[in-house]
Amino acid sequence: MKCGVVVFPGSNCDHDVYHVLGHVLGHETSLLWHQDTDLQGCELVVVPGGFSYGDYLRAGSMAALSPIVGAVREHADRGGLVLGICNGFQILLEGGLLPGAMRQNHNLRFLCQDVYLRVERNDLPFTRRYDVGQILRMPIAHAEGCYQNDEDALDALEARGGVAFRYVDADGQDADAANVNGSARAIAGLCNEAGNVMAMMPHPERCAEELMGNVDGLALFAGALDAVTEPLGRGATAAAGGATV
Amino acid sequence: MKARVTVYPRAQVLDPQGRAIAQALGRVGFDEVTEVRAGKSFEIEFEADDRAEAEARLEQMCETLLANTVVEDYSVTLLEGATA
Amino acid sequence: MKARVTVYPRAQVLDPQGRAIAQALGRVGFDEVTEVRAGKSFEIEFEADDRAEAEARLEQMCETLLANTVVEDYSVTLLEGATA
Amino acid sequence: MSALAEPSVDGALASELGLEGDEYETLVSLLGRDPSYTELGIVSALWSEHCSYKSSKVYLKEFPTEGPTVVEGPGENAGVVDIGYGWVAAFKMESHNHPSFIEPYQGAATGVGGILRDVFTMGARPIACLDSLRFGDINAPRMRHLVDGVVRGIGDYGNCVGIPTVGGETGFHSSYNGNILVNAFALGVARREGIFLAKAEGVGNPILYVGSRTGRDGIHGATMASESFDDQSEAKRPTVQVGDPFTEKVLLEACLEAMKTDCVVAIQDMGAAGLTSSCFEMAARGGLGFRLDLSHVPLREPDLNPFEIMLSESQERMVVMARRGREDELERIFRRWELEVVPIGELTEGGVAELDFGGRRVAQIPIAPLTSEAPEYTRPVEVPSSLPARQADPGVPEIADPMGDLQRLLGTPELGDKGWIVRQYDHTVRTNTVIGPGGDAALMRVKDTPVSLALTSDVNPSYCFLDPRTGGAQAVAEAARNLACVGARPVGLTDCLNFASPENPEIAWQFRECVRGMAEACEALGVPVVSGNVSFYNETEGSPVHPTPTVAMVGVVEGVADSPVSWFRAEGDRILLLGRDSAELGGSAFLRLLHDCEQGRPPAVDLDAEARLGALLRRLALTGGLHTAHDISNGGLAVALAEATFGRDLGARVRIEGAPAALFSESQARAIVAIAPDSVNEALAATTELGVPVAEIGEVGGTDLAIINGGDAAVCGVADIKQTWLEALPSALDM
Ligand SMILES: Nc1ncnc2c1ncn2[C@@H]1O[C@H](COP(=O)(O)OP(=O)(O)O)[C@@H](O)[C@H]1O
Ligand SMILES: [Mg+2]
Repeated sequence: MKCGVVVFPGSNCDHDVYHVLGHVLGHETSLLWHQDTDLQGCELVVVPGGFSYGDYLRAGSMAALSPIVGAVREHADRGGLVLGICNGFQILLEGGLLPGAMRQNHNLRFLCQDVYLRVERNDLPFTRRYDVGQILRMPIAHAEGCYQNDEDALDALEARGGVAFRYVDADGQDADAANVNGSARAIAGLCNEAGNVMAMMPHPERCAEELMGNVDGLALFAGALDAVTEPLGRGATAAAGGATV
Repeated sequence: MKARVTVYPRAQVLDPQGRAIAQALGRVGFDEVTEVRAGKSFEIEFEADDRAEAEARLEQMCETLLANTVVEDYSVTLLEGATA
Repeated sequence: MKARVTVYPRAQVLDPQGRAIAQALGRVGFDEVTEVRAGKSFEIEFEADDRAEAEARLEQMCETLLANTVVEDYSVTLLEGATA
Repeated sequence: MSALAEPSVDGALASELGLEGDEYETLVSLLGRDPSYTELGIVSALWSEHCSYKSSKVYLKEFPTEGPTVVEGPGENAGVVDIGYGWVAAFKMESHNHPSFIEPYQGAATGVGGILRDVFTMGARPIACLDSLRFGDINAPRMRHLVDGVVRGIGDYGNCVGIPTVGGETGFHSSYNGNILVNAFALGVARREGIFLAKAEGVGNPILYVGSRTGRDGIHGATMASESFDDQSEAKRPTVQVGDPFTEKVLLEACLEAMKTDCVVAIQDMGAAGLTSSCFEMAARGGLGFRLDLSHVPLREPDLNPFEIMLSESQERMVVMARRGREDELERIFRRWELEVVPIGELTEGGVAELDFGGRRVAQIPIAPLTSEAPEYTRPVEVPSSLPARQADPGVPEIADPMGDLQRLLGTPELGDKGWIVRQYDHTVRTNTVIGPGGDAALMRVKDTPVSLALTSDVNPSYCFLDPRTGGAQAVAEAARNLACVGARPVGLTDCLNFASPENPEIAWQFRECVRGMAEACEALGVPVVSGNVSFYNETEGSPVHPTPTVAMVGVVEGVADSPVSWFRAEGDRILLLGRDSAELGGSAFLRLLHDCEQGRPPAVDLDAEARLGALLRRLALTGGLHTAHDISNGGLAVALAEATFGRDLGARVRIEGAPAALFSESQARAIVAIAPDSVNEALAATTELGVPVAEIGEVGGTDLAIINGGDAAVCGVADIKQTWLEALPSALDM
């Protein structure tokens, strides 16, 4: 299956995602230039991390106005798979593909560390290889990852199962200290109503090889890939085996 | 023309930066400070035929790029060259 | 009292943020924009006996904390409560 | 000329611009006439200490710079070493001390920017940064602000460009109260044939200007004092350099893409002395001349004069010498990345630099003589009068409560956890970081090869202060030892020599001695020096910084085996102490931090013992069963053991021979290792074979650290001392 990784000026995790999809998992993967509107037939489009346009105004705000984001939006509307990671999450929020906004981490500093996530649902293409309630360890690296939305919107989001991952402690318990960036409802990852668009602040591509000391992220990409060959519906039951691929 | 655009977090939205500044001011002896809100300010030079056009365009700039209205409010002031 | 403090990079100092915003505005059709300077804005609530004291204290706040005068200029405006 | 009338040129102006002694006369006789204002500016920059190394050159010649791994030694923008499989590593370190003291955020940020450009200008893609930081006493004026600004500046810049900062050092000492040190290191990798040298070739080839516009940023400090500027408005003063990491990132991508075409002849960033040094250096290496029309240089402010244009240190700018007829291809690449690119001149025959501005010739200087006639000084040296007092035996204080002392050491910002800093640095981007900050050395895999690169930076300024020769050697030895702890073989080093004024004979002596010590250690350990940087005049009001020759060393690990780490990993592992203790407390962290005593002779450096220890550690890493290797440095054995327990919250029980001072002695050429029980015999055999003293001192396990010394057992909970260690820096900073 064909995968695409969007490249904005200032993207810097584009090659990391490319490496996991192309080299680790062996799928045909292309880099998609921000000025283009042609997704080259890619079935999975990843909007990667980095500092598009330096994040000079608000993270993701300028990139969200790029031509390619229009194409990604259409791809999503057709049910195509879209994954936003870190800056990609911020871009999808700014571009209106997902609801809400990111603000500075509440300690006002960039944070690079491992966090623990609880998988909130496993009927999504991206989470089908995980179990509900499974605890994942993943690195974060961002300055603006404090997810915000108004209370009504948050309630609506929760009601439709829009939360894919939440920050928890190592034992999987909700804890203020584990919600390192201060996100509303400890939200670490969101999906759209149809489940084909998902975005998260942690970096699954940075924990997808044994050499990196952690492979909790690999199943996320692998799940998305088999979701295409073996469409949604069986996701939840195919998840057995957790993070193993 | 020249305009100033000011963008602040909406009233309900947490403003950790403002809070941190208020606390820091307190620590260095400015006990009289009760609250700080931290926002952004942009000075924009641009061409426009008249005041009305200028205001309309500035509003569009805010909506498209300068502010994220999910969490921010903006306000616009024309500074000079705005005689028409 | 309430005041607004505006802090901008000094005129000679590179303002990468302002430049990036100007270019981004240009890319999405605001070709009329010729320059953007990006700064910060703070709304400060505080107690002061009179206008003169308020202004003196605000200036001190800017010099000690709100602005980095090596690279930034600031300006202060009293907004309300400043009747005395 | 533009807005500003040119001041008249004479010896007085020359000395204001920083020329000293008879340098001005040399220049006049070299030109056969008085220089123009612009010419004087150019030459004063090229002959400044920073660009010419005039006080240090004579000693730097003592460094070994050759070896089987060296591809490019000192002289290029970065040193290059062979790492096998057709790949090379390019690396360099540079100081940004003064700018960081004036404006910590921008100063540190632009330091990172500059060193990254030095690496990618060679055609190498940067894969990792280190930062070596020396701050003053945490309670000194502005110090918390400086720490915060520097750390944010380094983080924001490196994070945005997307190069992981994977290690470094952070020290605190009152000698840096008025002059902090910020040394930034970058490492890149390239295919061997992809390396670019900044050497001009081909008369008629066009010279392109790429990147940010030129402003009055950081124009040579000396020019600030110039009379002619004083009566001008505030606005005419040089401005603080501001970093633009976004432009750096696109410049990096665009340059690497451009260098893959064969349209680029030579390329160099505009670093210190901007356009001047980049053009003169590239032309000099190629034996060519060049002509520039400075009117074409893109300006941020309209009224810069040629002097300012040539000396501006605006950031994120490159000079590209293109192949004639292929400019369009290059321009397309740079425009695609939304970068400004402008032809500003061409290469010429005859070795002369000709600069025009507004239709007028403003400078015409022969290039080669500028280098061959460049000043070179052997400054007078003098042994510091206070040296005997410094080196007097400090004696051994009573150690009644060793665990209490250990905990107090771990609670200092110097020895405490650096997590507060490194959490602000992205150290995992690019997915190459096998071992990040917190290990003895960082370890980066190199994609598409079976090798990993290990990197570390080290120096102990107190040792250098007490005995510069030993201190210089120790810095090299410790770096090599740190690499060996992750199983790496050193392939080269770069350095940043931070000293006070070389015009002070005692400082010149310190410099000479440090360099000699380093050179001796490099020879003995077989590590070539491939690049480096000298920063003099680190002093405030006559108060010098400690001599600080920062060493950054790079090593190779073959294969991506399970490298040992610096913390205990498995219950039941046997702990061996490698090397011999000689109860050396001179210059130790123990005396300095707990007894306010910086005195004595620093621990002796036995280079032969270091070489044998290094060989042993590499051998053990290959044979398996070696889970942990951690070198003994600052704080001695007790601190090393404590640090090793923190990684996995795994305790240890050890028995130490000798007096309690053995816990805190900093004798060199030592490390602790933890080995699976069934590999211990093999390890012991290897120590015998390689002649490394060894003692089996205990075992990993439990939740306590227990140290039995003589009849006394000192015990404390790992969780307890770890908490102290974790809180040390944030609580000292109050952040
Ligand atoms: N400023 C810094 N930036 C990045 N890493 C740092 C910094 N300061 C310290 N570290 C990391 O913290 C760890 C401890 O540093 P240090 O005590 O100097 O180690 P060592 O004694 O082994 O040389 C190392 O892994 C080092 O890389
Ligand atoms: Mg070290």
